[in-house]
Amino acid sequence: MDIIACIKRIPDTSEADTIKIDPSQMSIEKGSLVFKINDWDEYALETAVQLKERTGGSLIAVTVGPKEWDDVLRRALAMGADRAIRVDQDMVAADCHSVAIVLAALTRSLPYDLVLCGAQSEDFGCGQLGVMVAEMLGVPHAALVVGLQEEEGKVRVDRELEAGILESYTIELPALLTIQTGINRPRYISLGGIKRAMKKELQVMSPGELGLTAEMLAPQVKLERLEFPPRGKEAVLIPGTPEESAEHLASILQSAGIF
Amino acid sequence: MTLAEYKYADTIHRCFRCGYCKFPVNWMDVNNCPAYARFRMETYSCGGRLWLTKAWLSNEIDWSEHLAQILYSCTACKNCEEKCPLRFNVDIFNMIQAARAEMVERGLVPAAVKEFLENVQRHGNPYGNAREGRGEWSQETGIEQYQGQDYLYYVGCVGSYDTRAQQTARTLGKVLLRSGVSFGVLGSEENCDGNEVNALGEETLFEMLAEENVRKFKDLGVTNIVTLSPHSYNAFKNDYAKYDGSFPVLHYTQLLRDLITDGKLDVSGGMNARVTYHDPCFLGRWNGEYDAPRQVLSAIPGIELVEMEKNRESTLCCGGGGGNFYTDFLGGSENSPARIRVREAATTGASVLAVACPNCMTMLEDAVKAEGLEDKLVVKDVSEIVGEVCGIG
Amino acid sequence: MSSVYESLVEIVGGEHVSTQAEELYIYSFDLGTTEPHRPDYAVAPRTTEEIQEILRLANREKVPVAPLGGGLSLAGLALPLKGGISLDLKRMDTILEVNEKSRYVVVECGVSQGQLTSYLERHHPTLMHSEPGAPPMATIAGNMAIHGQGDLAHPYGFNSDMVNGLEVVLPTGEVCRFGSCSVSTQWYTNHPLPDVGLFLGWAGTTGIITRVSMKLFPHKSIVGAGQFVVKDENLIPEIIHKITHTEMVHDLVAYSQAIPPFSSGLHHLTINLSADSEKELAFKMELIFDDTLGHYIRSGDGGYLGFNRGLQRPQVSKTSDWRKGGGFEYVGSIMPVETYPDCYRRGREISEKHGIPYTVLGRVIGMSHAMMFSWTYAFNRADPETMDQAREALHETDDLVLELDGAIWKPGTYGQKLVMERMDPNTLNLMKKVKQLLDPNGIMNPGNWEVS
Amino acid sequence: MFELKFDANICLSCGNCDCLTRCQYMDIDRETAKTEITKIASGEDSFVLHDCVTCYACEEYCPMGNHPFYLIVERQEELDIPPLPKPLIERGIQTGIPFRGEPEIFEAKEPALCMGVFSDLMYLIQGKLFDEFSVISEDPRKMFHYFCQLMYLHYARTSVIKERLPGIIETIAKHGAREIVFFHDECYGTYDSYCSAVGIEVPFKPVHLFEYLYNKLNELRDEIQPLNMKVAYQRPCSSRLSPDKHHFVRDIFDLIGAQSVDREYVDETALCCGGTIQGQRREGSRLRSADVQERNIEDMVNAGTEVCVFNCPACYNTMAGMVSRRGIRPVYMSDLCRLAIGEEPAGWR
Repeated sequence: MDIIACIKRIPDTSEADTIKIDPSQMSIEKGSLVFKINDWDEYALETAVQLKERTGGSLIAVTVGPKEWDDVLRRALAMGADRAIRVDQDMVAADCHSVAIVLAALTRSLPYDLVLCGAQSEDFGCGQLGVMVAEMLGVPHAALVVGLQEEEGKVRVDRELEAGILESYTIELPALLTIQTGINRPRYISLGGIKRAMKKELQVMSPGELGLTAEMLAPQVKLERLEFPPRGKEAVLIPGTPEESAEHLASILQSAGIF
Repeated sequence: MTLAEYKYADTIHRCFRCGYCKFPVNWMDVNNCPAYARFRMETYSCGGRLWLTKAWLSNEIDWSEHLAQILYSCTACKNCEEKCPLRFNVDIFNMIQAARAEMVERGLVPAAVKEFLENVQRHGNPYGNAREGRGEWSQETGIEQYQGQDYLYYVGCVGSYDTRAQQTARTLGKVLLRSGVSFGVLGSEENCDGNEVNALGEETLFEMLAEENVRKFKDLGVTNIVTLSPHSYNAFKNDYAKYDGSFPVLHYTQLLRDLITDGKLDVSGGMNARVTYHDPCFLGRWNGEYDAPRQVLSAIPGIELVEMEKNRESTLCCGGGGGNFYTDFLGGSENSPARIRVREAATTGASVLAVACPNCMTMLEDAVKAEGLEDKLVVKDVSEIVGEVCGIG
Repeated sequence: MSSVYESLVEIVGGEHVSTQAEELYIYSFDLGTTEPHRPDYAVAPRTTEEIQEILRLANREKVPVAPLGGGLSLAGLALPLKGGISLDLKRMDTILEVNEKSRYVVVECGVSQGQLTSYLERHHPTLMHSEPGAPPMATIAGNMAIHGQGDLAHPYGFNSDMVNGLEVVLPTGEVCRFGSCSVSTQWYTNHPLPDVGLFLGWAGTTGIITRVSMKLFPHKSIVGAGQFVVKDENLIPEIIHKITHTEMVHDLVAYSQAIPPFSSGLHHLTINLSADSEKELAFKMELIFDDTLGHYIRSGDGGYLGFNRGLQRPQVSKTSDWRKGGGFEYVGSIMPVETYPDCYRRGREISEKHGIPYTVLGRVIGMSHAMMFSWTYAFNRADPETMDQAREALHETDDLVLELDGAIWKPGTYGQKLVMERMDPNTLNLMKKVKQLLDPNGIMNPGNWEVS
Repeated sequence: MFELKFDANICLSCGNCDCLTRCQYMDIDRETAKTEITKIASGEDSFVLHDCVTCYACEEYCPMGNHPFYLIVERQEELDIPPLPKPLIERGIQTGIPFRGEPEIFEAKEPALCMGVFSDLMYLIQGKLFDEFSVISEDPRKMFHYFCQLMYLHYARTSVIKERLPGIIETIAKHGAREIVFFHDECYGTYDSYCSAVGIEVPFKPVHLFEYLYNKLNELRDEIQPLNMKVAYQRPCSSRLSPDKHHFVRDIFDLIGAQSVDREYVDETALCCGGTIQGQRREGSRLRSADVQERNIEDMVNAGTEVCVFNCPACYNTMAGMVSRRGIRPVYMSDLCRLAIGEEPAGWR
């Protein structure tokens, strides 16, 4: 099965208080941040790698971004992608539509049975990109996939609904799936693996090579400014022994009508 | 990798599983392998791990999360190497480490190990905390940035970020200031020493950290290093030479001993306490230093140093080595090694459990709470005891 | 199956039951040449009550149970030959009582030999128990279940002769106590009540020993070993006879082995002595090495190699690494002392035939009442051919034991079959009845001592 | 085959016959001595051949360098008068058979040190005194390839020595060092004294450990802290083969500030450790050995000895426990020297 996995590079925001908004209020300060593959995309990649390991075929990792973004493609190569392509275009943050246009154009130029995207991104969290790409490609899709089993010419997928209910589909290929976290456990990418992946092909293309013009990529979303959400009320620390604090907490919850 | 390509293919089958590795030196129980003490299934004994490694590499069993946890439950305490009478004993931990390296290469590590290693890759520490916060522990202490002083005081990840261990790092810094030692720290420029990364089998990441650290130390003109953590001490002392970094390195207990002997550190103020001392594996079994911390404690008037039955070569590991202070495969039970250890400490009648390692500090202090021994036993670092004697808070 | 698993979890807690591939793999091996036998469950109970529950469950569901101590019998006796539960008893490791004046100790079944040796040394230095030559991980109860012997075998006999009382869980789940503990709170004797001891030497096929009271003996302040060497194996029985006549010796062992070369073709006698004073030691040494053995020295047939103070207890063995290969297995036998020369000669032939450096040893039990003679075959675990060689040699040695009119000690299934073929049919029939009575569903360590 | 260079005429013209008259284990007057040594030289039986405890001392006592001890053991073998019971002899001879593969021959740089058959004692050659050495025979599995064989003098088996020694010399020589310090003075005695006595060629120059230690300590003189301990030296039988080097014991003690105690059994009158005597075939050997040990240690105690200094591992094994039970610390010479330069001896108990 030929697979394309779309990935995005995002800042590692595990320690929230290190995020600072720069004076322009149009971006965060990136100087001291470290970046990584978007969490959901890593699950999508792992899904793709496992599928490839089971069925053979090719796996191409793709992304749209400036040169620094090569590092996430290297990691994808280390995870098991055969090759990687970056479309060299610094997209306006949050403009999923333009990114979808680029990815759709790129995908059309490649062999594929299945396109896998993360269900959403950790930074802007739009959750739309995969679905838009599917529509543009005119292929069926399923979003928030938590289970996947390949069959002849199709895949059986499980989708997560509210309250833990699963929905199962069989989808004809080619198709696009957006992958939910928890579908698998993305493997660890060793530094040795990344070093070895330096030998694999990492191709850079311009939007022009895909027949895309600046007008076609004109942003449809405009970022006005970034700001932190207003702080909530102070948190309350409940002192005492575990028994005492449990009792206190119960009374607070009770008086709030929670139980 | 197959067994044939495995570095220890010629030796790993030589383990008979006689079980010597489970005992301390005096044979008093079979609980001196921390993982075996915790689970009491043969799989978790040293021999179990070796047999499973061989079985995995020769395709008798498949990789599983459980297998990985069994391999990563080893704390690198080297009790097995101390007890095993056979010639290959010097390589027992290496055999585990090499199997882990294979898991790392295949990406097949438990989630907690993955997190640990990714955090070090990205942030230079296992916690995933920001690099720029690494030096915050030393604010308002008067401790200087390193710029060619006699000693580089290397703190390590735990001392830099763990709230409790930060206190230790500060106290030691102040003790060194009081003794007139010329030293500096790297602050936010410090990076992980890689000792645990190495133990977890991420060889390339370790290599990168070692090379970067060596380069940095050389650029700064570092001549002597003193470490807070025995783990850092071990990496610098034994592993960095391979990366062209042979720096004279002391564990801080060795420096404090020398300072006391030379009359530069006055501990005559004394302290009235019954103290028992827990040997950190990376100072004791890995580097044979059992005396320096005891000499420091014995030099303090009023301290009655009592030994636990398992001491020196027989020490039961706190359970935090080999990354387990973070990955915690041995936690969650009254048989967690740290809890067994503090119960043993309590039976000595000591009111202070002295440690010389920030990992032991965090593990044992948590265990004291879990055992409800707070009224009887306080965990203090040797440097903190010295600090107290000198009136340094 | 899964309901058995859930019940087991309920009995011992989730952490002490496993059906995962790793535990099932590890518990399918012992350390000798026996082919692996995979259990369905690995279970590690902590109390007698838990064991009762487990056996009730197993009896109800007809699930085999193979009790496991240190796992060092080497002959496959603790392997789940027919699947079922591998019952690891090593969590039952409390030393319950030492009575100094009456010289006994009560232990739970998982207490290891090393643990007890260490405990006595630290807390009761004037007492010792008869410690087997097995690695210290071997358990007290496991040793009882196979009629083990230790380093006090010469004066006091088999370890199973030192039992002062037993607590046993029957295959149907009832707990029985034998000896004084069945009528009093004390565990000081196994007699004089009617003898219903059906558990010693049964290798766990009639029930699970959960507690043992065992005799302890004086431990003198000076201990050590003298060495005496002879060339002619025919002299060994008479030398043993003379030494035992002095009644001065703790442990008396004769051995010969091809490697290291110094011992090849020679017979070393290790003669353990103890004394509470230099005077006592000098007296014993003179009595043994000058008065008793002087004749052999002067004739040039025997040599005194010296006396070393201090004994390594527990003993540390490197036997498993002789072929740099992680393994050995031996045939042990209980033999008349006078068969030593034949045992040596014939055993050496078997070893040489299979290309294995020979190793033989005879330990005197009682005042020469018998000896435990063993033939050890080292193998390389990484080389299946050497394991086959060892296995063949072991079987030939089992045959040899019976040919020499001996009894195989702790035989594996091959040896058990040989023994049962020879056994008095009425005895065999009684064994069968006993087994049927105690274990109607045949769940206890099946595959062992199965009378057809 | 190699012939012992022994000249009976020298004995005939010898005035004192010190070889036998000074023997500490046989009471022999001058006349008897001359008769018996002449008998031995001419291949006749003599009580000396039966009563000799093989202490080596007559090699030193002979003022003419005529090798009376080597002669005695050759005759014991020829006349089948084994000093030990046969099983002990067979055991001893088998002990020296290498059985764990061939040694690894590497180019030894100078200075080289050979552990001989004591590779297990590598811990004794640590620290500044030894750090320059290229060490031959450091692997205990291969040590019998470096075994000087001279132990078989005690077994009256010079035939074994002569048969095996050339091969051993070849192995050592393959390492290419011209000068080799020998850890044990029995090796030194072999290559210095025995080989020349029987005409075995030695292509390297043996150096006595104590001579080396003395010179090295002189280099490190500034670091020596006088020990101020009262020491007694347990002189091994093998040192009788190199009496010209024995003065280094005193020299070293002087250098490191150790005081030799004033005792009866010292230097030429030193007593054997008893290790060999106890197993001998003669009536009462075990008790005789115990008596020698008792007199020896009693003498040390009476002289106020604090530390008993050893050279030979066999003496150490036999006597270390005995002296320590009498309150005397046993220590190897190398460890004592290390202590003197502020190092912590590895075997210091």
